[in-house]
Amino acid sequence: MDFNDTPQEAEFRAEVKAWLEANVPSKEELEGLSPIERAKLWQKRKYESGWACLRWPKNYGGRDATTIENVIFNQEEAKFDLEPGVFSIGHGMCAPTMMAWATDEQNQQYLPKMASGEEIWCQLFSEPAGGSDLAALRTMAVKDGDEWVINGQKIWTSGAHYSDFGVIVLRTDTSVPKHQGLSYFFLDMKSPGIEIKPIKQISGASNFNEVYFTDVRVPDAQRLGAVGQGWQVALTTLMNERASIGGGGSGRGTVTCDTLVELCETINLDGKPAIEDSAVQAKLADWYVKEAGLKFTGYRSMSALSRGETPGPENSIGKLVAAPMRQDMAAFALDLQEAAGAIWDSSLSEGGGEVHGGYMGAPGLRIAGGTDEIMANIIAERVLGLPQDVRLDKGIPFTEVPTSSSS
Amino acid sequence: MDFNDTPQEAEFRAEVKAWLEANVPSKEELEGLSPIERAKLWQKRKYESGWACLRWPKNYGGRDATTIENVIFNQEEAKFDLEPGVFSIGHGMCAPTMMAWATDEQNQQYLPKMASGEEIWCQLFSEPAGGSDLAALRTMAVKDGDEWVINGQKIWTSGAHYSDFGVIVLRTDTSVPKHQGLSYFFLDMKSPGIEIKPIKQISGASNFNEVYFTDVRVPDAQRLGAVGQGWQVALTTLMNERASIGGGGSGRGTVTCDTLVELCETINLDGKPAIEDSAVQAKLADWYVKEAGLKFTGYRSMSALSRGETPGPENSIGKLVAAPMRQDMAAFALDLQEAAGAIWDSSLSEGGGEVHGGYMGAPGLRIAGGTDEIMANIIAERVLGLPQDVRLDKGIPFTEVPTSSSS
Amino acid sequence: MNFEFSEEQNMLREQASAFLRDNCPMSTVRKIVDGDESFDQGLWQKIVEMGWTATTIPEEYGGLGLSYLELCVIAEELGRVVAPVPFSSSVYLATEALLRYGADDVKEAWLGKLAEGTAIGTLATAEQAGQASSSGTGCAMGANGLTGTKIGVADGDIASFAIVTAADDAGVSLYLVDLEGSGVSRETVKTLDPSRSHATLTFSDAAATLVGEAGKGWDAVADIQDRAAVLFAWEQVGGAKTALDMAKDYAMERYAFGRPIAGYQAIKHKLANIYVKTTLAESNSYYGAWALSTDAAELPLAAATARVAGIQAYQFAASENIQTHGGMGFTWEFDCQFLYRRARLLSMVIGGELVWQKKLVAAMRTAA
Amino acid sequence: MNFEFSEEQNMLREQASAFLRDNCPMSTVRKIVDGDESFDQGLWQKIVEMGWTATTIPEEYGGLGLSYLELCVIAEELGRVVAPVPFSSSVYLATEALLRYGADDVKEAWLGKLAEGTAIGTLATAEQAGQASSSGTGCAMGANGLTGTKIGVADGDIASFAIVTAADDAGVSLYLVDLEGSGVSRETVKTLDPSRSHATLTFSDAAATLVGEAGKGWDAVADIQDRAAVLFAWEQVGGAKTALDMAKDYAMERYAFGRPIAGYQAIKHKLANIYVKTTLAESNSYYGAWALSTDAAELPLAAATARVAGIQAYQFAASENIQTHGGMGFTWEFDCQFLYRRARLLSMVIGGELVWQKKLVAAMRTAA
Repeated sequence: MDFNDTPQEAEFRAEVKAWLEANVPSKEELEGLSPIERAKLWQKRKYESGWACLRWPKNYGGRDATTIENVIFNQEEAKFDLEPGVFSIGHGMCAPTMMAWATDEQNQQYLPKMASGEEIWCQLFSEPAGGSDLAALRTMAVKDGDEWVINGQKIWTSGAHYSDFGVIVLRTDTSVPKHQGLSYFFLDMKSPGIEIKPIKQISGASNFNEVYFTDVRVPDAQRLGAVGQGWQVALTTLMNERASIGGGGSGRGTVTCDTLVELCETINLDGKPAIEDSAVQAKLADWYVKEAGLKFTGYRSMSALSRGETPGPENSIGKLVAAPMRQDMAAFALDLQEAAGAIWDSSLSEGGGEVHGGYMGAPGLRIAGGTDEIMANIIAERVLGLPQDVRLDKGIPFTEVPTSSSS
Repeated sequence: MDFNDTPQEAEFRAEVKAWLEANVPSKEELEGLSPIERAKLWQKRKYESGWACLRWPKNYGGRDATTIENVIFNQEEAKFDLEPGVFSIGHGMCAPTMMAWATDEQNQQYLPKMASGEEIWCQLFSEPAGGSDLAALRTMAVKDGDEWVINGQKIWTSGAHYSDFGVIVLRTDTSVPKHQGLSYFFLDMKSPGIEIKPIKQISGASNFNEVYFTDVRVPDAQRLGAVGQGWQVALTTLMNERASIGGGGSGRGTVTCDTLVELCETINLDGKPAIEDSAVQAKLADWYVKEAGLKFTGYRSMSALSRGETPGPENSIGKLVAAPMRQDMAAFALDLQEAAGAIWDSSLSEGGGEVHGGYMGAPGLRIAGGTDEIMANIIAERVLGLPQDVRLDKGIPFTEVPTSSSS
Repeated sequence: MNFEFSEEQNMLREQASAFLRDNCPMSTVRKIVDGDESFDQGLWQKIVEMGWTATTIPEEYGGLGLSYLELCVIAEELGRVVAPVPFSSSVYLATEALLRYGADDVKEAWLGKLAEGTAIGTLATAEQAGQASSSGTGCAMGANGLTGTKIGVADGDIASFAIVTAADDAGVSLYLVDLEGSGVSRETVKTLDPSRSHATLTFSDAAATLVGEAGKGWDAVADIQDRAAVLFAWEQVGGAKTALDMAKDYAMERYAFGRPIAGYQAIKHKLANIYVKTTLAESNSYYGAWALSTDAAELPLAAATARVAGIQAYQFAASENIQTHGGMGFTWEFDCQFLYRRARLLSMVIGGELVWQKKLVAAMRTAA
Repeated sequence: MNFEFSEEQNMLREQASAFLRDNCPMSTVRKIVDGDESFDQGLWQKIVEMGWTATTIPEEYGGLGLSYLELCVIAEELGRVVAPVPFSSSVYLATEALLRYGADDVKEAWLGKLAEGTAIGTLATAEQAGQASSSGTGCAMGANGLTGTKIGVADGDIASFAIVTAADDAGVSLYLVDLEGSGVSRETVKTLDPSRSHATLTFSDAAATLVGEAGKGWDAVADIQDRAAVLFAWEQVGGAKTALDMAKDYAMERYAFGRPIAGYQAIKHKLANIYVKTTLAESNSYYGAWALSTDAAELPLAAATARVAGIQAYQFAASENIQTHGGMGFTWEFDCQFLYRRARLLSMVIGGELVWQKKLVAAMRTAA
């Protein structure tokens, strides 16, 4: 048992390191560029040297690399302070779906441009009526000649405003049970009739959009899978989403044990640094146990990866454990500050108000990408093999499924 | 707002106090008597002076007293160290059911003997297959002339071995949905064909029995309610059970905040009394908040009582809050003892092993009389008015309800 | 046993809740959160006219001389609607400080104005992030007046005066500083809960009047905060009840897989837990109300119990209300955020859960 | 990244689990709990023959000289079956004490016997309820030997020797006492987990040999317990997995309202939580295993993390396994009780959750 790479992995990591050090853009290069422009510049550079989308086939712009090689590249890349990926949805979810369901011609046409960062893709699944019950979506597509006409609304679409293409699930038949009446397309986000409105979150950020469709036309040729087969196609996308969902907000702007320890070393409680207080220690220890437990669970799946195994739904625990924990940690960090905790100002707040941001961002962590309750269901059903919840909408035509207390 | 009795209540309390002080049996009187004999002696004395079953009509052996008067009597009686009631099920659950459903003759015949303690009653509802799904009971009663013949098994019957009579719900029709095929009887516990086996709990105690029925005959005249109406009759009994369930193990042998504070004042942690440790204080405070919260919730319902209102399902929170708390408190009290906590011996253990008993008894508190999960459902459904769980057995003949993965 | 509010008090509750339903819908809170106003002046004016600011001030000083039970009733209703007004600073803290420790002339000078709302008061103890009472006091009373800085002062930007902890020869004492006087500068700061305004107060040789016994400043603060804890607890109970109502209504309306999400045990039991925590907090707040209104010796224990329960209930209810709402819950467009922000603010003011858990046990041990 | 057990270690696991399935079903535990035997001698003999007691003892002393990873594998499997044997006392504590601190002659005298199971050892530190390491030590080493009393000594009634903390001129030191020698009396006591025997040891001028540096007794105990914490954590992980399996199987078989109770979210999410806590404990125990097997500087942090996680996972899993079983769960007839008792015992031995939470933060701060 060790934390070391195999010889091949070590060699590959060295190669990656060397290339990154030589090619990661300098502050000067990025000077004056917008976040999107920075991301595109870096993606293009990776693409030109064959370091984009490592897992993909070479002819689609990838490298035919192994999963573990991909992980190693991501680890090393993460050590540089680069723009978080505006490409992650396209590369992580749209592309695998295209590879599984699109024609080789289509993949030849679209994937290289996705790999090079020339074109950005987004995902249009969720709807106001949907939520955890994704397949209850209502946005309609009606066949008209060799095109489909889309009307309705999608929500929670990240990057819709800067995306060139999107994958979308639409209802093409309301007379059959909900899963059977769906079809799956990819479309041009610049098509006439698409209107995009950002959603403001309680944290103040706007990471998502509402997308309205009014008589938007998409060619039938851009349908993936058969008519009515949309749910199966969507599952391909969703499986890849689960895989790409991280440790549940271990990313920027979340409160970690390090943040907390730092705060507790400086802040006063009973005339001593808070960290010397036994009750503070008990809380810190519990959170560290979870944080470390998730880290080492990750190491274990990575070891499985390096043996060529594919990680299962076990990864769902990351989000289920981390998201509520981040919320508790932020609330606790604020409590320790007493009256001064009310101040939320990067220049005045202790630690620049990071924990304030963590507190206001935590509810999103617990909901986006699957609520705590859905994650617990996933573990219960897919890991432990327990029965699904009773679904009263099974086998009923979509139009007859109750959708509100009034119906 | 005050904690005082109204003038009438105060007067009544004084009368009660005086009578109790004059009549509670002395140690000498009880010398050499079994617990049952002691309980019967005391009950008979109360009965003879009109202090038994205060809420009941005088002609059934009661006092026609108000609810608050009953509460006051119980409060004062509780101040004396008397045997915990072997009569509580008969008086609290069987009698109200009899009054609601039996004939006046039957009540004249049985209730006074119940009030005087001459006869003890028990309740026979639960079955191995039943559990939280009480109405799924399978013990059959088949009509034979003007009698019914009972075959099957009941479980969790308190006091079956010393009871003279019992109330029982039986399946009299398997061809209809489960709630419709039940009938309710009271029967002589000394009838031939009844076999009683005590159940040993993990705490070592045996507070419950299994009761086996082999061709036990009960007269049709002892049926309460119509054939097939058994569930409605049972609800009368159950409503009274909820009312009589206390704070969820605030009784003997459970760990209270006082127990814990006492322990923490004496036991050492980091070279100081444990109670000076901040983490210990945080736990004690949380438990005190719950204990006090339940106490004052009780005061509020008592105030409602004294205004003549009847308390609702809010009381379910007592058990839901207290039972898991007692378990945590006991575990914590044992943790503080470290290696010595392994010793469970009344003469050797810290505090006589009370917390050991509390730890082993707690699982029962969380389950008996409604599991944590059932109590949460009761609050959600009856207090907050949320929908019932989906029941796949609704409207299906009892014989067709799935009862195991094999079926 | 008469452990409940009187008919008169329940009537006051009905008036208050009807008044606030009309005058403080969530849109009022949103207006303050989105805008630049420090508080809702119109609402505040009406509250003053209702006489709520005068509740516990004796008639001799122009108050109503009502009991603290009435004030608890008002606090719960204000908590329910997340009212964007300086009520807690001015009534629970400043008014209490003067009632308990003000010399006659100070009372004469200020209580009447507080009662009629022409003055707003606040309490200022914090100088940095952390536990104020044990952090040392930089503010000092010198020959020419009071000098130093206080941060995170609720309503400091709009208050007429502040009760300030400051070091002097006797140790740390309480001083009343007229914030409209010279030597005072104040700056409004951005806050986690913009429905309640906060400011940094900087004093340089500001005129200040001693309040209470010199050198006993922190004892007085502890006493004032014990009393305020009960009133804040009632605001927290009110807020938790609103969160429960919102979550329940949404869960009944919102359908998934052909039935309301309120029918799934994950949601049912979540709401049951909110109900349980809120009920425990409410019952403990009854005890606090009784102790406060009767000046009972149990007040420190009752206050700590009510406060810890109130903090836990409101924080849990506000968080799980968002969770019950799912995606919409964390959008700016929905009102869940106001409860979530206020729950946190009420937890931080006068010290948080841990500090009060310790006070609770200390009080238990004294009582025992 | 190779953060997992080797193929050989996984083979050992399969052997161990097959062996214990055959030789230690729950009926074996029940036999010891219901009977008067202190432990299952037959099972113990077989375990010795499997060489498990010799795992980490160097070959020069008659051991197998395997790594601690092998011992972790064995610990998890023993934990799974709630084995009623003195393995933890003799191997995790006594053997470790000698390996770390025994002088050559002491090692010569005892390690061989420990390896071949002709000797059983234990560690005795407690003299009253409470934290032993800060409670003062009544046992004292005098001119004529060691005198005093130790309580709650696991396997004290069957052990051949005990490593004992005793006061001497240098402070508190560790001494090895031959329990079969003179001046030693022992009394078996009733315990919360009768599948593991405990005793009171009384010494009067018992012959005792110094183990480790004089006056450094508690440092040595802390070091030994850090190492044992990892091994206990693996037992706890094993126990938690058994509890999860039992709860899952019962919930799938048990029907209510026409469907398995495993289909109700209250049960689904309960089992999911057991799985989550157990997985976190297991992953943290991997880290502990790595640190233990490599004598890493991180051992104190890794050990505390594994122990806190192990305590929490097993206690939760064992309690909620009973809860999932409903009424039958708290009957003597069912096996749930054995896990519930063992979970508690493993939490109390070498100090509980709170003590290790503090050690964890202390280690974090040293590491930082």
